Amino acid sequence: MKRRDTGGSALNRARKLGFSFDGRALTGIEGDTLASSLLANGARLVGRSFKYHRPRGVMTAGSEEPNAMVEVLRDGSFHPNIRATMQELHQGLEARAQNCWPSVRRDVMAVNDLLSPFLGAGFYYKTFMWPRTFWEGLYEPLIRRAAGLGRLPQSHQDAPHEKAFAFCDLLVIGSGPAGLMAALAAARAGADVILAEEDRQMGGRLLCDAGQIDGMPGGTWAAGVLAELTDLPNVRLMPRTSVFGAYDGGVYGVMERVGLHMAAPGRTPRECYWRITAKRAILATGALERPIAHPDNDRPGVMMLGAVASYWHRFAVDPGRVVVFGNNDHALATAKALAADGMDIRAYIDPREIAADAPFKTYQGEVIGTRGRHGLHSVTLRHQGRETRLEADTLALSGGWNPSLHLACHMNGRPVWDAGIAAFVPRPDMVPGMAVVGAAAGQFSTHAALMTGAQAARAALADLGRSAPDTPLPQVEDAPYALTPLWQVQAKGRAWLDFANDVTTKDVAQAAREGFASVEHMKRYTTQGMAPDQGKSSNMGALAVLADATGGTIAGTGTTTFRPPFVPVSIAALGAGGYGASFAPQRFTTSHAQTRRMGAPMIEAGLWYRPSYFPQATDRDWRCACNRETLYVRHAVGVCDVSTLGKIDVQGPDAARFLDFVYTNTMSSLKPGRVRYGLMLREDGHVMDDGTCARLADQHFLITTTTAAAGEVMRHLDFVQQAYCADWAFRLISVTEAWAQFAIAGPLADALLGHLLGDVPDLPFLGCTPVTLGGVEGRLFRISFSGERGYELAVPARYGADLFRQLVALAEGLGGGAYGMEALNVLRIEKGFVTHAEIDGRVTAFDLGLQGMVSAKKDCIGKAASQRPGLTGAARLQLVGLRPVDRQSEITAGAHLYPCDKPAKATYGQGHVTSVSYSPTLQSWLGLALVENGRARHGETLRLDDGLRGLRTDVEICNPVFLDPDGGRMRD
Amino acid sequence: MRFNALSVLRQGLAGNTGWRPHWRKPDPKPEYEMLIIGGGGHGLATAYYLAKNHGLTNIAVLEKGYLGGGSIGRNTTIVRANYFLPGNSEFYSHSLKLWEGLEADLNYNVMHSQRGLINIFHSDGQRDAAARRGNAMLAQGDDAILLGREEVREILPYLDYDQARFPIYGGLYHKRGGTARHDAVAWGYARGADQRGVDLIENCEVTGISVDAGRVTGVTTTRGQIKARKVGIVTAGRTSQVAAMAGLRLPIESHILQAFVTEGLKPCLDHVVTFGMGHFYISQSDKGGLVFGGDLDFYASYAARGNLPGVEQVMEAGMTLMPMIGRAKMLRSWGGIMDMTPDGSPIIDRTPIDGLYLDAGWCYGGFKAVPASGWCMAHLMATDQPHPVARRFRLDRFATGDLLDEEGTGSQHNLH
Amino acid sequence: MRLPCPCCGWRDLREFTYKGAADMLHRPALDDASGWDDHLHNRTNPAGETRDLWYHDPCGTWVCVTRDTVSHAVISGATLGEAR
Amino acid sequence: MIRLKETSAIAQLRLPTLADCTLRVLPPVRITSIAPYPGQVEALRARLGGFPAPGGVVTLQGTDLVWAGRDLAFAFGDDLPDGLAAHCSMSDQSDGWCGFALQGAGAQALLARRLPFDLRKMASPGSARSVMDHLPVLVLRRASDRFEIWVWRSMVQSALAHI
Repeated sequence: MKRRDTGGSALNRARKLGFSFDGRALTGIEGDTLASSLLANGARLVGRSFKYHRPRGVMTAGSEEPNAMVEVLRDGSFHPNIRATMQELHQGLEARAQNCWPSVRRDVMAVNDLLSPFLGAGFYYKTFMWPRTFWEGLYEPLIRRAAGLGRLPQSHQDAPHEKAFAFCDLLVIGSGPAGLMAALAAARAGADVILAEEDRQMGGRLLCDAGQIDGMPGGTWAAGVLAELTDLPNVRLMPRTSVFGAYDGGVYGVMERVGLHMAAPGRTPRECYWRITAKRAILATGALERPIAHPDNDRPGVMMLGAVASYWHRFAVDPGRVVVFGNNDHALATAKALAADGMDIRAYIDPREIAADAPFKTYQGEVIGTRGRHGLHSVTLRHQGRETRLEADTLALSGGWNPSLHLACHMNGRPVWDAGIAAFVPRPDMVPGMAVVGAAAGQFSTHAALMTGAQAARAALADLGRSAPDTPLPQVEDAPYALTPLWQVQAKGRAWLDFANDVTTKDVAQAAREGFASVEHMKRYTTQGMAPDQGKSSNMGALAVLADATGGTIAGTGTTTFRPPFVPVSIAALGAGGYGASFAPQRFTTSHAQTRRMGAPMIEAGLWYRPSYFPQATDRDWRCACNRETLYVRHAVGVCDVSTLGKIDVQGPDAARFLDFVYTNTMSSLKPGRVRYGLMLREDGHVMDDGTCARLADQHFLITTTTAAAGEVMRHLDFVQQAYCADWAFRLISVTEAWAQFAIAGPLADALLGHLLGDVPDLPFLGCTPVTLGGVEGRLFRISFSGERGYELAVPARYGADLFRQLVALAEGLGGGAYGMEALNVLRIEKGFVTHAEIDGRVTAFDLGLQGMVSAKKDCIGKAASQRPGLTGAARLQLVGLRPVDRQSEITAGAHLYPCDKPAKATYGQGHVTSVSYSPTLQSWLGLALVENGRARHGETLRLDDGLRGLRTDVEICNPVFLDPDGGRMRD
Repeated sequence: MRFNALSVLRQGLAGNTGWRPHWRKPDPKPEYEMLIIGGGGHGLATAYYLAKNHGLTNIAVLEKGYLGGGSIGRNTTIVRANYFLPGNSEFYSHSLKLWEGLEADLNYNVMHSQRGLINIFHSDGQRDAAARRGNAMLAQGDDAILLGREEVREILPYLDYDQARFPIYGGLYHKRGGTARHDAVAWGYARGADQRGVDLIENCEVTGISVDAGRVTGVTTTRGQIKARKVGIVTAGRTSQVAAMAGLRLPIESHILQAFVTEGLKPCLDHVVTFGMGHFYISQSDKGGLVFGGDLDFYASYAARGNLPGVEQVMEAGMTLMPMIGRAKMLRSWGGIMDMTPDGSPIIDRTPIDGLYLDAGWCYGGFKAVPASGWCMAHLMATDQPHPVARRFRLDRFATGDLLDEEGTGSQHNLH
Repeated sequence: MRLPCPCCGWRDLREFTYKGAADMLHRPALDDASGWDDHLHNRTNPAGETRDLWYHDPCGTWVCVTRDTVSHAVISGATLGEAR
Repeated sequence: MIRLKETSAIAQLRLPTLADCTLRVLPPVRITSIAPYPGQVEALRARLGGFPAPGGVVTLQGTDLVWAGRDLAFAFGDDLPDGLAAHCSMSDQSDGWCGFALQGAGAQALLARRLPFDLRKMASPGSARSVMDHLPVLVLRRASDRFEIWVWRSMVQSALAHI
């Protein structure tokens, strides 16, 4: 193989590019792919096969390539499994062969090929079973090391990827004659058209076909159409773009190679992952040529005829001495055209009878073998009962064409068998809104491609309510296409079907023999079609061989299912935006900057960030900070940002009625200016959330949710409203973002407020009132999540940062300060207040001892289901407090509880610990737990067992309210 | 024919022409003692254990397509026993023990690989939940280790410890967790049941269930009427339709779960890793593909295919947890149909119709359950008593409130 | 998949949150235990046309969507008031 | 007596330089949510002098009424007549939202890449609610080449990263 001196429509011969393959310095030309430049350099051996490590070379010129997968080195790292046929060449490109050691020429794993009689289909299901322990230790690691293809570097740093949306009237997929014609007709009618083409150059087979359109070479015609489309504002041309999936509602998954394959992409994203929503789509993806399963058809130098033509025309690759093995008119015509163009075609072999008017020798016969260790040297054929060996550098196969209808099958549609072309063709409406045209629909002539493309565009325009100007069809001369199916050559030796997964005709026959005779069984048993090319070139052949083995017809044996993606797509692109911090939006409170300045480590709370604790230089560890902050609240005053709690404004004449319906307790009896703790159930009777409900005015309530459940509660309330009380006069709206809210808690809370407000309103416990802070209107609530006398003060969010700063300064002046989530947790555990550690979605009001809050006088969401027998009673896990018998003995959340005289076995389980903390106030570890029949067992001692952390200690069940059970401190 | 290294050697030397079908292809008889509707993993395992444990062999498995073509043929192959609610714990513990002896029992290499499963957690609250789970596993006699962040880093150095939106706090390590070759499980049970005399009837769709005076009497199929005294519905993914033939309306909604596999790669991921915050789980198959998935697509569907928002959610979660997979390429995606129950746990129970039994509602955890499900369903059908480890998988537990809600998300089918 | 919001028109699946079958639009009487069991848990779960409930998060509208669970064809959308 | 300073969530952010369009921060504006009670839309429309249909914007003197969701409009501006409370709920949303203006020949193309709905069909003036990478947004179209993107205050940094 070598480069021709002339030709190569894709090449810019003025620019030579240096690159390397397996450390060998080579030269290519701008416009080359890695595959074309390797072929032009005579490098036929480019990789090793998956299972038998057979030498392999380039077979195709497109994304369907089963063999030529390489690693591409870049920036000190590398990318595995890159198709050499898709990798555009650039200056300095470094690539190397994969799945071989120590080198692609001398690969020690090639020993597998010698063992192949024992490694046939499904061999591993029958052995490697003894002894049992050897599987993970020996057999499996060996299998894993031998399998796989490229290596995945453990790299975190990579070029960025992008994702985007687009909408259009018509998406045309493929830019061959059919696609161009469709795009042109639709674009001239003014429709918004996106034309996507996988290749760098648009034109499809017009780029490598010698046929004429309107009296000019096909490529020239294509260039003219593209020039017109480029100038139209309603057309977006997307070369280097693969449409990889068809999804519901006219949505297509699309991958655009942006910086990928470029020498110096700079800050350009490697790829952009598009979600294109198209009202109509036209699939014009052409057809894929299929190989013929003859013995040793996998040798480097055996290629598809269409690929040989493509490399010849587009990349000026001279394949040397060529033998063509075909079974169809198109193959013969192509061979003649290539010979006329100067290709050294030595012979054409076809099992059919062929007219002997060719400029090369023709044989009616079959190829029955090939030779050449690392690349083809000769081809053995059988004709008229004789065997002949022909020296050759390239064997070009053409077993006919399969319409490239994969995308049409993505919605479970099954194509139909067309005996005329011995291939599956799409049926109408397999994907709603998508028409399939040209070769993808089995219409192989250029005339038919142009015609079906124009027709489909007209139909799409009619659906869109647009009139279509008459776009005359160009004149083309049509070559007939006839073939006699030839799936496998009956001869001695192994004949490959699936090159990428090393599946031979023998494997398929063996699968059938072992009862795996349905297509799906055969595929799964042999792994046929599951390799990186997803059976693009082999599924059809395997189906035919299976039909043969089972004595059935192809149509009766079945079809194959194509699932997304059409070509493999990088996870970095599909997951663009997931890397690093952008996986989920971040929500910051107004006090965030100040909190960070104070050195607080932040923790996630839903999407929010909240301070864990506020460290001081004297703290030995976080516990010191936590204890200190806890004691601020117990002995002085603490300040905490509670803005993350959900806040929902409920207004209207029926607002109270609605709240009575969604809360277990009654809110309509609440007086304006007062606040009540409320419990919401899911309709299935379990606790959904808790919070406070403040009646700001007669028809105006403000309710709070927990931080984590805010979104869920809003959706729930909207549902209840729209489903059950749409005609009630009230409205809900979230005001979470509008307000900054701070807890001010501790015996000196009033003193702090005095400094702040001058005059402290005389607010009873669970009262609320508007306040003015230097002209700013705020709200003051006397509520407490700490059990101390406390307030929550809310101001419009723009004042939050400054208010927090001033509150902290004032608190510090009073011997207190800011407190974080750790101290907040201690404070609430000391009081037995629950959070989502206890409200874990499985607990009921009964379990929490809050059954009294479920009003007997009214219906509410969840009430009916909460009365199921299994949701109440002694067998339920009930909320209790726990204290270690030795107060300084650490206890842990997640530990389980057992009777002291029983082992830690599941059958003896009594419950588990939900939350723990060390209480600096009570000088003891405290825990909250859910314990079977717990409320009746206060005073009992259980064994706490945390086997995971090797901790075991005796604990006493007690009232979950450890501190101030009467509530005097917060009330008085 | 017993499978062993010698038979592989002998057949290899003889050109692999002497292998025989792994199971027969019998025509259905007019009557059997028991029928199993559904030739997936659970149905085949039920038939196998009916024959093996209870000596009942006058049984047929009726499969509308090909054996193992349902969920057993399209899952992410994870095998684990890491449940924490009594009722689930003992069942999955039993299942894992059966897995550990499965190859010897079936004489079929299902490639059960106990490579270890690590569930990553991302907050103190999640650590507490993981501890509760791990302690439940220990109390059940299974294995669990609580790992800190640095210990996770030693085992899984490729996770992103610096930039993840939800930082890694640690992991719960279940060493006996792992994977298995899913198709082989179906084939192994099929071969085992067939060898014991069970008729496995493919391409035989049940079109009606005959009930007379509250008792099941047989079924109508595309291959004729078949009588039987007892019929088991083991058709996860299509349970509602099959049960409707007997007039039953079930606590099941069908949803899609998508899964993905990459192109083959050399060994790079030696465990099963799950990521609670992002609903993401991943392992590497023996062939080298990364097999991974995430949450449901969340809408009721029988289409066995999903949409892009679900795809993106999984890919984004993968990128935030282990960015190295960005360079791998997704090769194939597919969707399975999940029987979602209102508490996320399965049903193995009698139905209100005498002689009609139900094994259903596996949500997206059915694969690992196959051995115990078959074992317990066989016990139920043979003895009319629930097996002790499956006694809480009752059909009436939703009415009574005796729920098994591991996720704590309540009676919304798609949230489990 | 694209779904019809009565306010916003056809929108992408990613803007919606799914709840479940439209059976849930009718609450049984408080003391109808078996009615509640059926309401909360049991589903016809058709393979074919169904009606189910979706929340269009951006605008806050709950939508009752008529669609096909096998083909994923989406037929229509209605507010809950219209759907009841 | 306390004096409270205002802090903007957005003013200090570094805005990216974009091709073919400019991105700038919108000054704070008074935003009042107006949610008509059932059957009150007509009465409200009469009192206000207009009320937006879904996707619509009604410009009154000094105030724009912007459709902002189901049964919901946002009034951008200070001038609202009295006596609305009988017909609707109202809340002050001024501090909950931050706005960016995107203007220029490339504004629509840039925004279209980020939003999962068909921006080609959006009216001008017009309003839409949507999500931008899991982040709720209110998009206003003021002119064919002028858009406003309003996001929750707490998410403004993430929003900017996505634009």
